[in-house]
Amino acid sequence: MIGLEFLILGLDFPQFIELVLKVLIFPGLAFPLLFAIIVIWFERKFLARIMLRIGPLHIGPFNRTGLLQPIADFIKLIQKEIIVPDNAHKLIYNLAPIMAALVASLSVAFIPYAPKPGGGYWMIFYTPFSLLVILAIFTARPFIIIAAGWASNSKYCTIGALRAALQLLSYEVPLALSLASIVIMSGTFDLAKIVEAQSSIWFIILQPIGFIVVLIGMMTEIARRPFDIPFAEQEVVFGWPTEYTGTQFALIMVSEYFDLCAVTSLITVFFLGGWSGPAIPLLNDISPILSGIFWFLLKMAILTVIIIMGRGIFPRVRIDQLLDAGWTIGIPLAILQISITLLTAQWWLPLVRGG
Amino acid sequence: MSIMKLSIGPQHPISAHFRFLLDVDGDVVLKLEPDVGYTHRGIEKLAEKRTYLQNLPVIERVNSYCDSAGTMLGYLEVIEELMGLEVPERAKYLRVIAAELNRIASHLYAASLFSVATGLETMLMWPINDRELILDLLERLTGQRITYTYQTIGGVRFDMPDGFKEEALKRLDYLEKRTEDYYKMLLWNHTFHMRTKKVGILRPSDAIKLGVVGPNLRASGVKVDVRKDEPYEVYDRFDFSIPTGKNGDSYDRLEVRFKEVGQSINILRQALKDIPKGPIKKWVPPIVPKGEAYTRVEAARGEFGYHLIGDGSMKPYRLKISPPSFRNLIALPHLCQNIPLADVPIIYISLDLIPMDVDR
Amino acid sequence: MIDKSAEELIVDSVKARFPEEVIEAKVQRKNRVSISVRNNRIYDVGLFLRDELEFDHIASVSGVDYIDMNEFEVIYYVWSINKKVLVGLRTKIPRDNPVLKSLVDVWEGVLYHEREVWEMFGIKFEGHPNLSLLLLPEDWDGPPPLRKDFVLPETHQERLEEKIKKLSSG
Amino acid sequence: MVLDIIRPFFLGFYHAFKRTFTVKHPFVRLTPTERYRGRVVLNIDRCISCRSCVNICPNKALEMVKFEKKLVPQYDAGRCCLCNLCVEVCPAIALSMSYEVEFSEYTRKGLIHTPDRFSQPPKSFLFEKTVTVKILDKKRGVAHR
Repeated sequence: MIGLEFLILGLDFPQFIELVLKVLIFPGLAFPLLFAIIVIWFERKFLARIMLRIGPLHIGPFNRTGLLQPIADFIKLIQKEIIVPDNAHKLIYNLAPIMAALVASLSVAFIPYAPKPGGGYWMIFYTPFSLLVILAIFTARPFIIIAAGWASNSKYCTIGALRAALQLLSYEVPLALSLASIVIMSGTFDLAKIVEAQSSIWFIILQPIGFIVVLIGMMTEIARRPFDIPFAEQEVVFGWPTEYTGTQFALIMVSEYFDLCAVTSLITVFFLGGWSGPAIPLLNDISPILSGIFWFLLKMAILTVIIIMGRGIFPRVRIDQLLDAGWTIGIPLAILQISITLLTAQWWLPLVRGG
Repeated sequence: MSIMKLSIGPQHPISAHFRFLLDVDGDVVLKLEPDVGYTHRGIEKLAEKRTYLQNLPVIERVNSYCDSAGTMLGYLEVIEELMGLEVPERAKYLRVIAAELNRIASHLYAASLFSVATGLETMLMWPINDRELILDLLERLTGQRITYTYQTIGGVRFDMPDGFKEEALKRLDYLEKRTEDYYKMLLWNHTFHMRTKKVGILRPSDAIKLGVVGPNLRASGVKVDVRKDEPYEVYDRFDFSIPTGKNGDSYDRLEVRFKEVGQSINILRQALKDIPKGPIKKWVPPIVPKGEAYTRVEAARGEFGYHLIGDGSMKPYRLKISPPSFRNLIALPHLCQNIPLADVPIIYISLDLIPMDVDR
Repeated sequence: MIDKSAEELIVDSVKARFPEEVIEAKVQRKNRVSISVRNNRIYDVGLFLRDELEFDHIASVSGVDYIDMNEFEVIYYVWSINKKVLVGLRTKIPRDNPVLKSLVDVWEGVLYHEREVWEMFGIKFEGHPNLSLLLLPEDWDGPPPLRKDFVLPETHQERLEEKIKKLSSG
Repeated sequence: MVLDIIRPFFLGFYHAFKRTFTVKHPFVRLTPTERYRGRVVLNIDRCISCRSCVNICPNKALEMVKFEKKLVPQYDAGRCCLCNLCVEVCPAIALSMSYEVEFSEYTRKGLIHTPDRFSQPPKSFLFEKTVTVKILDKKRGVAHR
């Protein structure tokens, strides 16, 4: 409510600048896009190095780094003709990629990236129930995927969409359960307050089991290898987006990296203490916000490397094995984490809530 | 009950030049019907129209991009049996060296394809890179990288170049050490175990009944190898063992191939050590006498059978090629019954079928 | 008494069991036995080879077109894993009426081999579950291509020439 | 089991800092080996018009044509399988294999090398740098140098 209120009420100049910065640059529109571009480049280059290849080579500044390769790919995709298959449900087919990108980028709006010196947080929209909102946004994704897969009227798309739906729906349970233990520990649904609860000790140390469950659950949610079963190209060509071309395909690709951005931000918030870290002298002089953002981005980068690494070293698991693991390992572990959290309350309470 | 007909191939990331017609119920494959013939070149008919010598480059293209040296060996064997020809000693050793180097290259290729089927692209690149060492060696020896036309009727065409022996031994040592990395990355990878163990189990009795050959048969625990059963060229002089699997699943089929690479390295070391000096080629008349012969050789993918009928002219009257992939193909529909869809690529690649080999 | 080799024992036992049907049975060389039988009893001989003599591993099914004698020859090559002997079970059938009993029931592995012989030589295997084109294109309407009197049908020839013309002019 | 999951992580990281294997192809090339079999090159002066090469060619890539009052072979690069049989059979050593492998042309006609073109020496590389595959040492693995 706070953000929109002063849109209606009229703004003074610094507030207006701040809003523009937030919405357009960080963490709004430009940041996920930039994140996507950098991560796509890094993923290609890094995986190539693991495979003893060079990776993208020619495009961009600095000799043979291929820095601008993702942008070149993006331009190429935009130029391409949009092909809608025969018998496809035109409206849903065309709507789905936009929805996917939108939903993926929405969750970024509720993540606090740094505290502001005078109180409040550097985020687009503050609400005390941001964790619930993000969980709600996550539930929308399977339906968009099913819609896209069904509307394409292709067998591969249908199988891919059904796999994606199964996987996403079944991993929401352990994910939500693990987040429950975080809520128990921090006593709030507010992401910013969760970060603040970790000022003395990070939750990754207090809840290692929860961290693993959430990491795997989040990787499953955004379908990264070894859990990229919906996109398994050896079986279903490219899964539910098989039929998409051109700009729509670019949107879906970008939405995947928006998801990655959101997921790494969330795990940073939940377990790695968000912006907390020693103040960087140079950045701190300009603004304490920058120092917070620096630590946040650093933690995100480490998580991103770990998640990307999965693609280089693990074969893909099978859908039934994944679902089995979700029910037999994921949910019990999450419940175990909740019980441990409850039983050890007397030890962690002084650490987290300051006694 | 809703059964969906799914067609995989001939343009699909995993299918190569095959087409599989699947009956899919949900995520379960009920039946698989292979549709082959996309690379049919009629090599058996072509062979009837060409002289024995002209057939050399044609025959090796039965299995060109993996194992042309092993393929060619069988053709030469059958001609030489019909002619009653004894090849010079040094030529025999050189033939074996080319064939075994090719076997290593082929198995490395198979391993890399296998890891792609499971979705691990890193292990696509590593064996392919190391295969380059072998291809480079073969290029030094024969002048080509995949289609060598190296062995010829009555011997081989080129002698070993200078320094080949030392270089080859050095590279084999490297390859042996490198295999450890493959084990760490792929064969001991827990996720890989999940995907391949107990997938596509081919029981020994079924394997024999269906006529499966080569590493696939050995992975089921049947100890059959033409190199031991009917030693051709100089294989009876080498000391090597036949690796066999226990369960006959996809994992065993890959592991047997890895172990065979080790045995090939073993054979190559002995061959390079024992190779005698002497001529490498014998002059042979272009005419093959009247008669009939059937020879078998153990190529990388299994047993190649060549049935040749000569009519006393320069061209064969009939040349029947019985390639290993064609004989292994029948195991694919046999194994793909009531399995998850995700296992189809793994079973298919684990059988190491090559479309060219099936179609001829 | 002289010790007989495994190959000779096989020849003797086949001759003793089928005195009428076996036209010729001989040892070609070490590990090779050739048995030629009359075409109407090939199934029984096949069963005998499989059950009594342990010939279990099918190697190849080869068709030969002897156009001068106006007959086809079909050869089943079967390997025995225990005895390490390859038997060539051969039979001749007239060229005008090429029909043979399928051995799918005996050796399951001949399924695709027989299909190949069928499409390449036009030899019909009675009792084969699925005699359809395997390697040839689905729309193939010409004669079986591996016969000695095969000429490329005109439609195919024209198509081919057109293609070559198009390619060479372009 | 935990070791099997963690081990690939370290192995992957370790390989990320190894030497890459790729050859940056148009700028750098593999050195053709001594015996490398590329395009066939004709020495017109030595040719004795014996037709041996035309007879032995499995793919009918060679064809006799008249060139400067002499019958010499003409070469169809699109049909050649680089099998070396013609070079081996030539009694006058007029044919030889070169290291040239880039035959691509825009038309099928362009692939046919008339005796004039057939007898020209192979094109030199645009970029001169060539490398061969080498085993550096155990740690750094294999690379092109």
